[in-house]
Amino acid sequence: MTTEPTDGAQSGAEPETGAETITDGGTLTGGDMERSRERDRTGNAVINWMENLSEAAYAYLLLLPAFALLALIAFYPLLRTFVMSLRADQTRGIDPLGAFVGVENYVDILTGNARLARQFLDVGLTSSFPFVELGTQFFQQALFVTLAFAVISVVLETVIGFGQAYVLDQDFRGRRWVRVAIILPWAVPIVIQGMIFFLLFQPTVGFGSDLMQSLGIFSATPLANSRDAFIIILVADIWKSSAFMALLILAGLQSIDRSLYDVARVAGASPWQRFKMITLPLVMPALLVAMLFRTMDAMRVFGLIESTAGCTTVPSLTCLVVEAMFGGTRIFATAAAVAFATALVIGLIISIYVLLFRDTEGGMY
Amino acid sequence: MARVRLENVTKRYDDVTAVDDVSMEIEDGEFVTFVGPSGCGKSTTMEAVAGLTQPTEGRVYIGDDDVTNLAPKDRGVAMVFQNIALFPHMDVYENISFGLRLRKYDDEEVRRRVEQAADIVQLEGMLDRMPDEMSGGQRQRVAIARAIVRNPDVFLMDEPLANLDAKLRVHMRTELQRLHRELGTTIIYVTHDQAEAMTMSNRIAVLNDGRLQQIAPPLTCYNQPANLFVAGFIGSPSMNFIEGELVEDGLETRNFTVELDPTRLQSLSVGDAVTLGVRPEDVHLTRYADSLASATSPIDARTDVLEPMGDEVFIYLLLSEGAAGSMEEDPATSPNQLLMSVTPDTEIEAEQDVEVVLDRSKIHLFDSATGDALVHGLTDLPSGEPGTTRSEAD
Amino acid sequence: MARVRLENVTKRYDDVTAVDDVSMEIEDGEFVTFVGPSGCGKSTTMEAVAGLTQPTEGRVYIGDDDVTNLAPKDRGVAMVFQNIALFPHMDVYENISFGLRLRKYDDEEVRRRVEQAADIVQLEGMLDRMPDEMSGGQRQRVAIARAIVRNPDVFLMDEPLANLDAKLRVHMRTELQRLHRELGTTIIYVTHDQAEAMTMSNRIAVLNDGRLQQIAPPLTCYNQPANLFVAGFIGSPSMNFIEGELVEDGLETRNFTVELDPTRLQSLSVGDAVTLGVRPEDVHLTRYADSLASATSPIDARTDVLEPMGDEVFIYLLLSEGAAGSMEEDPATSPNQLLMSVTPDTEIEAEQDVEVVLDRSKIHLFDSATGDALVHGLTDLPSGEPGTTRSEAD
Amino acid sequence: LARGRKPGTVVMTAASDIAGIMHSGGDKSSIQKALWEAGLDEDIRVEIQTVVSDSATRMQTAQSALEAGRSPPDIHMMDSGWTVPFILREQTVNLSDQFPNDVLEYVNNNYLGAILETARHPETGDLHALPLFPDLGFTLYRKDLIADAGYDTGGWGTDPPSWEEFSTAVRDARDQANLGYGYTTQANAYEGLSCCTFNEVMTSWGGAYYGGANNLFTAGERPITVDGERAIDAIRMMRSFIEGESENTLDGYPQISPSAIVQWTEQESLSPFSAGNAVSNRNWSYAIAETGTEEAFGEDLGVMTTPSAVSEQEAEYQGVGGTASALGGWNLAVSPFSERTEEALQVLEAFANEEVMLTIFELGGFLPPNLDLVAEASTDEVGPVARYGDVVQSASENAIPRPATDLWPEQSALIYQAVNSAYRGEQSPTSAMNDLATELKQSEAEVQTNDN
Amino acid sequence: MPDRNDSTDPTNDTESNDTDGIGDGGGDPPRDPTLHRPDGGTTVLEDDRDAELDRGPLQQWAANSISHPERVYRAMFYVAAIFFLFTTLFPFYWLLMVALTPEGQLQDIVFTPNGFNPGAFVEVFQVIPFHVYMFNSFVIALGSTIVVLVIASLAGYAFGRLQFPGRTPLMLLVLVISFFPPAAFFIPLNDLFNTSFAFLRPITGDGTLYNTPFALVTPLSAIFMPLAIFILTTFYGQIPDGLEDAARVEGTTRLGALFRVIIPLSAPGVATAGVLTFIAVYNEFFFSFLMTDGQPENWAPILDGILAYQGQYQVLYNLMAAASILGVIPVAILVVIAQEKIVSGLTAGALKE
Ligand SMILES: Nc1ncnc2c1ncn2[C@@H]1O[C@H](COP(=O)(O)OP(=O)(O)OP(=O)(O)O)[C@@H](O)[C@H]1O
Ligand SMILES: Nc1ncnc2c1ncn2[C@@H]1O[C@H](COP(=O)(O)OP(=O)(O)OP(=O)(O)O)[C@@H](O)[C@H]1O
Ligand SMILES: [Mg+2]
Ligand SMILES: [Mg+2]
Repeated sequence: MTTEPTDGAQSGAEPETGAETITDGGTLTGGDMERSRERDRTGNAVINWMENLSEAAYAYLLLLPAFALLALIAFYPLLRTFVMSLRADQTRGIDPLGAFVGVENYVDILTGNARLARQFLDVGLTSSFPFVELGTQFFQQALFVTLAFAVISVVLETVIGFGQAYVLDQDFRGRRWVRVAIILPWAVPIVIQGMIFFLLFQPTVGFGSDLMQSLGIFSATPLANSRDAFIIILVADIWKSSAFMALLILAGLQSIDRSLYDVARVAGASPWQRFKMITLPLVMPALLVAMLFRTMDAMRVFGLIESTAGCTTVPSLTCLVVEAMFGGTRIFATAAAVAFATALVIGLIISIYVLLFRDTEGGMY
Repeated sequence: MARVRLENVTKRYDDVTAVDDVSMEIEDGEFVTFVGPSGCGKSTTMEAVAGLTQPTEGRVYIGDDDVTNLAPKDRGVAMVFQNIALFPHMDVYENISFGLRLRKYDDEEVRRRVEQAADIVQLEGMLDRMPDEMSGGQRQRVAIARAIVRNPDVFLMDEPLANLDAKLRVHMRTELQRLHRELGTTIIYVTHDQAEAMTMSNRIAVLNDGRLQQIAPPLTCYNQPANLFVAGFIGSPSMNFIEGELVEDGLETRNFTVELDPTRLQSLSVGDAVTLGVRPEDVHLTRYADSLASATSPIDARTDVLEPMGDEVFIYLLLSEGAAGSMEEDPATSPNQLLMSVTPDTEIEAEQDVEVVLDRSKIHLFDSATGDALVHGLTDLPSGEPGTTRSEAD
Repeated sequence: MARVRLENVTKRYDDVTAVDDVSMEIEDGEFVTFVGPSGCGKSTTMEAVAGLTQPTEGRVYIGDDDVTNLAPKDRGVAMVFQNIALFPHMDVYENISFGLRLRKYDDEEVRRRVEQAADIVQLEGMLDRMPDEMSGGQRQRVAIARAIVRNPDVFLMDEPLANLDAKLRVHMRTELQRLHRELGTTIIYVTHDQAEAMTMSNRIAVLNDGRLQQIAPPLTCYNQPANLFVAGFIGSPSMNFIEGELVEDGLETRNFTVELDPTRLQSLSVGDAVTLGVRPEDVHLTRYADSLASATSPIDARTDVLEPMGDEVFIYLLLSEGAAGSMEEDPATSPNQLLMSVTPDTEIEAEQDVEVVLDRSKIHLFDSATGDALVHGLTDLPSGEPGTTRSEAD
Repeated sequence: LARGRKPGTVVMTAASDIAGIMHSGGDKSSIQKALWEAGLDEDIRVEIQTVVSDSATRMQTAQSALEAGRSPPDIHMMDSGWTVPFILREQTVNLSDQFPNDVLEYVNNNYLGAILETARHPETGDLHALPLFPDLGFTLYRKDLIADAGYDTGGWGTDPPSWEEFSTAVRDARDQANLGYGYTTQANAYEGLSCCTFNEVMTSWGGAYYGGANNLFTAGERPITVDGERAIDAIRMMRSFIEGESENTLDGYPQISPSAIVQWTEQESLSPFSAGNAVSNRNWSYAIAETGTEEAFGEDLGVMTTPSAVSEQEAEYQGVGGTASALGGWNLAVSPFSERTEEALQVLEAFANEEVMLTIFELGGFLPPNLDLVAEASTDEVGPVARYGDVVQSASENAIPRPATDLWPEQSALIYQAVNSAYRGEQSPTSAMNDLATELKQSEAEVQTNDN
Repeated sequence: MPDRNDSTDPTNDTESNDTDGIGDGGGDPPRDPTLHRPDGGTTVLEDDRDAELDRGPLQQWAANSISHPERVYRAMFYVAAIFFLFTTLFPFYWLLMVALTPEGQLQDIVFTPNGFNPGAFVEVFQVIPFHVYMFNSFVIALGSTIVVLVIASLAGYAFGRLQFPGRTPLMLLVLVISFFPPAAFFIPLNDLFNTSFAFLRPITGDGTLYNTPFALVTPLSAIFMPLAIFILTTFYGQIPDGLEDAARVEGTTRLGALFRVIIPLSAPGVATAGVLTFIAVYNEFFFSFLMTDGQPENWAPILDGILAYQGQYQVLYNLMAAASILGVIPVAILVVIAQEKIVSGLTAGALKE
């Protein structure tokens, strides 16, 4: 990649004048250079072609590999999955899909009539305040669980991650080890993360359950109780994913030109003001990327739930997709529809980001 | 061949026209300096030559080729950036050798050249420093070295000496001139230092507000400025300008009249507004003015402030009409102030009444309406009746 | 109170001593300019005052307080940084108002002040530009405005005008002086522009290699430099230095002898090496030298190169002994070269034999060994026998 | 990277437990040797593709291979709980068509009927998979402790006590011995609850999901009876076990189970028992092997099928009531995408050999599908299980296969959620079961519409 | 090109002089003890240079904290650091305790293991060839990281530094991929990677990508690319134009400037994107499960190995814990290496503006 299209002008002509100093390299006449540059231009056709592309054409060229890969691995499968979501489920026979049914699967999902153990959304309208009622309890409706999880976890992780990044950004003895330590949870496979918290809150094994119970926060069987399990999963996720935030924010912090802090310090900014007026705006682009992807990840939480409390106790949107897809009863069309519904929900959330941060300096959307 | 030619180059940003229809031709091996007020488009023009900015309109030629759409690397230019732009992740050696290493010179050659360049900019022994461990002037010298280490067709130097002390600047000036002489490279140079512009350049290009005002050899710009702007810009301290009106037998200002034959100013006629320009060194105390071949009649004035500069002294004169001259206004444009410069041994004090004359051969007249120069030196425009000058005293 | 006092301040980096045992006291309301070659420690000293760098040794006082360990924000200083350092995420208005907003001024007040500052630096109408949409000079002006918009006890300005054109620079100069006068703020200023240093400062501090050489009013530095370094550094073009040896009746150089009574130079005696210094403007052509009160005996020379500067002309003289003078060496130190400056109307050409005299009252003598100044002006050191000068011609 | 297989190699999926005994060095016996001795062509070698033991993951593995039409594996080892859906999706080879008659006959006549049901096509009755080993649910208890509390457990093995007697005995034994737990079982919201533990309890109460044993494999037009009185009583009893006297419990049943069982699966429920901290545990045959050794409880380990509350005669539906034992176990199915169907079928045939079954029993402790063989094995070779041959027999007679239709996975989830939440008291048993019944009916209806 | 950052990271020398008390957090005497830290922190630890005064550290701290509020900031900093350390490390400690507890005795573990069985760390390799799984994961993660960084660098450059029509829609299109649960890709990809392509036959034998590292690297690269593209877009976009201009005048192509100037200057971002991608791929399960049959010889990743300790009814928690502790080690090493890049503030001194 880094092979340079050498400007043959100089390299070609230089050997003859090599013995001379630059300042008296007068034999290197303009004519020579011109000729050799011509040669160079023809010699590296591809690079010159690339170099002389317009900015837009060049951009498209650079995007080509990424989009080629994504098209094959992502866009094409998604298209097929989408088509799948428009057909009927078929639990028997070799063909997994039935007739074309249009948006029927989506309607079922949104009305709580899908063939799912936990519903995507199950609210009914009532005549009395607040005019809606939950068909099943809050923590057993995938949409609510997922939204609550995403909002709470992303907010807490952002705050904690920022704190961690701020600590890691300081100069102190042994800081490299602290850095590794703080980043390490991110390196733990989700299954193990789940196992740790599963065992911690398994009354016979860990002390987490007793501890929380004695504090009056948890019931006796936290892993079977939707609300308690939700909190456990939240804690587990914060433990692991704060490191993700910290890592990205740290990188953002590190990219800030230090002389700006000097200016601010002389101008009389307190540490907090420096943070608010310099650090935060300058780290914002990195922070936004981190939050954006954390939000999307949190909205798709699954493995952690599966390996701690189980999808029944804390059903997330992805739980529904996975259960439908791999649950044994072949309801691929429903699964596909839930997947697209999930994507739609995430898309809505993301568009809130896009709207909120549209004008942020460095915002790219 | 490294002639540089700009053809109607215009660069517009959203709301600013940075460069406005500039055309010029710089000969192979010429040393041209761009001067002009801050924000007038010097750097933008340079960037257009280097290929870092795409002109909105117009074309750029280097040698015989239209390079308007050519990548910077293929233009054979080296540039010293106004903002220095060292690579912060490379030490001085790597910074200087960057262009050479790109071209795969062998290590020996690279080292030799880098050391030589470092020598020229007096950075020996600092080759393994990182940019953030250097002083402002040292960084700037690295930037210069990075450019001169290569053998480009065209050097572009955007205020390369701004952060250097006077002595080093003189040294670098001679070095650059020597380089120019020896390599015959075309050099385009931006400076705010008049002395630099005057001594180094073959020609000076004066820009204002994106437009080219004059491109001419330094002394031509100094002695025959093309218009009011150039006259005021070149020379420090600036030329004195005095508004006046053409009358039958000369030019009448609020404070004095200069005799001349208005009919000789072809494009204008009596009653038109004309601006008289005279440089501080061309204002003389009458008592020292014997040697002048042709002087105006004496003008009464009062010294206001004296500014000793070491080798000369600036004197702000209030022409006798104006008693309430305020320091706030720029003395060069205020009609009843006049700046003169004298040698330090002149006997004069502040708040003293004096009589001064202007060297007629050094008086410039400009059309007040368009700003264009009308005539440089009044020796060809003899007054109707020499000697009978009148000094207005109201 | 904003007296600034440095007490034995030293700043060492890994391998460099940037500031070496500098002590000075700057009075409340004083305008002190730091000058010195690139890399001599000016910025570092400023940073020590601002609190951005911690001196390795020594203490810093502002007012009566020892602020060595105080955070920058509590020192009451405002600074213009050499590297400008605008906040890239803020527009001009936000950049300028940064310090004010920190202090929670009300919006009205902030706007008023910002507009006033923008006015001073002539940036009206650019308040909503982002830094990357501005020219180098414009950015620098934003940096100046950002500092002056506040009311600090001490202003630190590190080459604030380096990227401005001459005219704007003159304007800014007056503005800063006015500010200084009106606010009574202490100002520490770094510049490479001699004119700036000479005209603006109450005192000039000359630094070299991290050490303070002299701190004195500008004309004192110019006329009574403390040592060879100051003499050579202040004044442009630089003072001529000619090596010589004390003999019975004067100072003998390779080319000429200057009469004086060596016994009056208390610390030295006959046979000691002494350097004679004379500024270019104090070298006169014999034929124009009538007015000199006390001149040396004529010296034979030949003009080499003429450098017309517009308002003066520099002449490089080869003293008659040296026929093989090479341009490469710095004319100021080469013993058989002499630089003189004359008015442009002087009739002289290149390669012409001339006779010059030095103004005895302007001759400086320095101890060649230590570089310290011995005497400024030879009028107090009468020669044994006036008029009998001899010019060596071998 | 080239993955050419040797001709004659047949790839079969299995977890590491089977993989470990498939081949052996030297003369030691192994399944492969037994297969050859049973007449398998010596050129055919069975290679194990080790898969994760977790049943759900294994189903996904099989599903992704079969949906993609990939082979190898040629033989899929399928949980008896999810063999039927694959059969219905036509992703298995019909063994009734392919097996020689004698083999077919041997299987039909000697294999445990309940597990054969999980390997047949529900509509045609054709055999589509060969049971490899069945597994049965047992109630383990500490004879010594219960005896200390003054109860006679003599006949419990083949004639389990009533739930009432059992629970009082467990309570007394627990209190006497001052143990932490009485009866531990699995009540987490997971497949094991619906297929097995609750199924056992409900059956012993004379309740049924689909109106009796006849309807287990015919999704679509069967009655839904989860909201029956018996099923609800069963839940109430479990709530008594968990909560003691409280809402929605049954009088006369003491508190004997920790509330944590609602988040427990097999391992968590076994640990306290094997650690000697519980009186009784409901588990699978592996638990007998683990806790019945001399180093563990040895002879003090009692094993039986579930206690019961309602006898078979009193039960409302056919085939329920009395003691019960949930049926697990694994089947072998030939992939229709295999390029070596012939060889794979031969391997399967060889598996239907008594020597092979015994070898597997002896080497791995896996019950032979022909349970008569259990009695023939010696304790020395197969460990403690042999000691409980009669109990195993009795269990096989009372085995209740899970209703593993194509809808079962979907319905199972509904069931275990409802049961678990009723256990935890989040919903009353009645409302939980009523809601469940509605949901199940809806699910059943889905088949009817889809199949048309 | 010699890497200067190593030598400028003050942590290098801090390890060696652990002699003075807590009062001197930032002090490493030979260097500039001021604020121009090469990778410098922002604020807190800056005003701590008179620690060498001859007083007891505690007294000194107390005295100083009155006159210098920065002391209080630093105290808060240490509290925060220790808190973060504790909360992140405790679960690991607990995991270690689980690993050390012998099988079957997993009960009531608080701060000590229930029994002591370090043999688990050996057993891990005896039960299954865990090292092979680790190796597979490592290779796949490395491969994917390289692919992702290269392709995402190109895209990040285009998005971050070039203006072109359709930029925002295309970025959103990249983002859209991350809206979908991975399962949404399952069926089509399962088909795709099990389809036999004639042109692949010479490479993979049966013409499918199943069970080859390509089958893992390709989809995993695609799935984790959006994050990398966004990170790199952000960081590349922040590099001042002046530096790229300088590089191009010096003779690089646009692409050359990317690799020689922009990427090195975005080191924190690139390293972060790399670490995140590596870790994600290293621990990825869903797709690797799709693309291999779980056999170590068929490039099954580490998670397949860890799950192999799960039995039908029983889980060998101690081995799983031991295995995951071992499995984290390569990542920890990677983080140690990469953090030098993650923390290297490089723009200082670049530009005058
Ligand atoms: N961080 C650093 N590490 C090492 N040496 C440094 C560092 N900063 C500055 N120096 C050195 O200290 C000396 C003084 O630097 P300083 O910036 O004060 O010079 P200066 O007088 O401002 O020069 P200039 O006029 O070029 O700006 C220089 O030689 C410089 O190379
Ligand atoms: N990216 C940009 N967007 C908008 N305006 C710009 C941009 N870059 C430069 N300008 C404007 O274009 C004009 C010319 O800028 P340029 O940098 O060429 O000035 P200059 O002559 O180099 O000035 P200086 O001497 O201050 O460096 C200025 O008014 C500047 O504000
Ligand atoms: Mg500029
Ligand atoms: Mg400096």
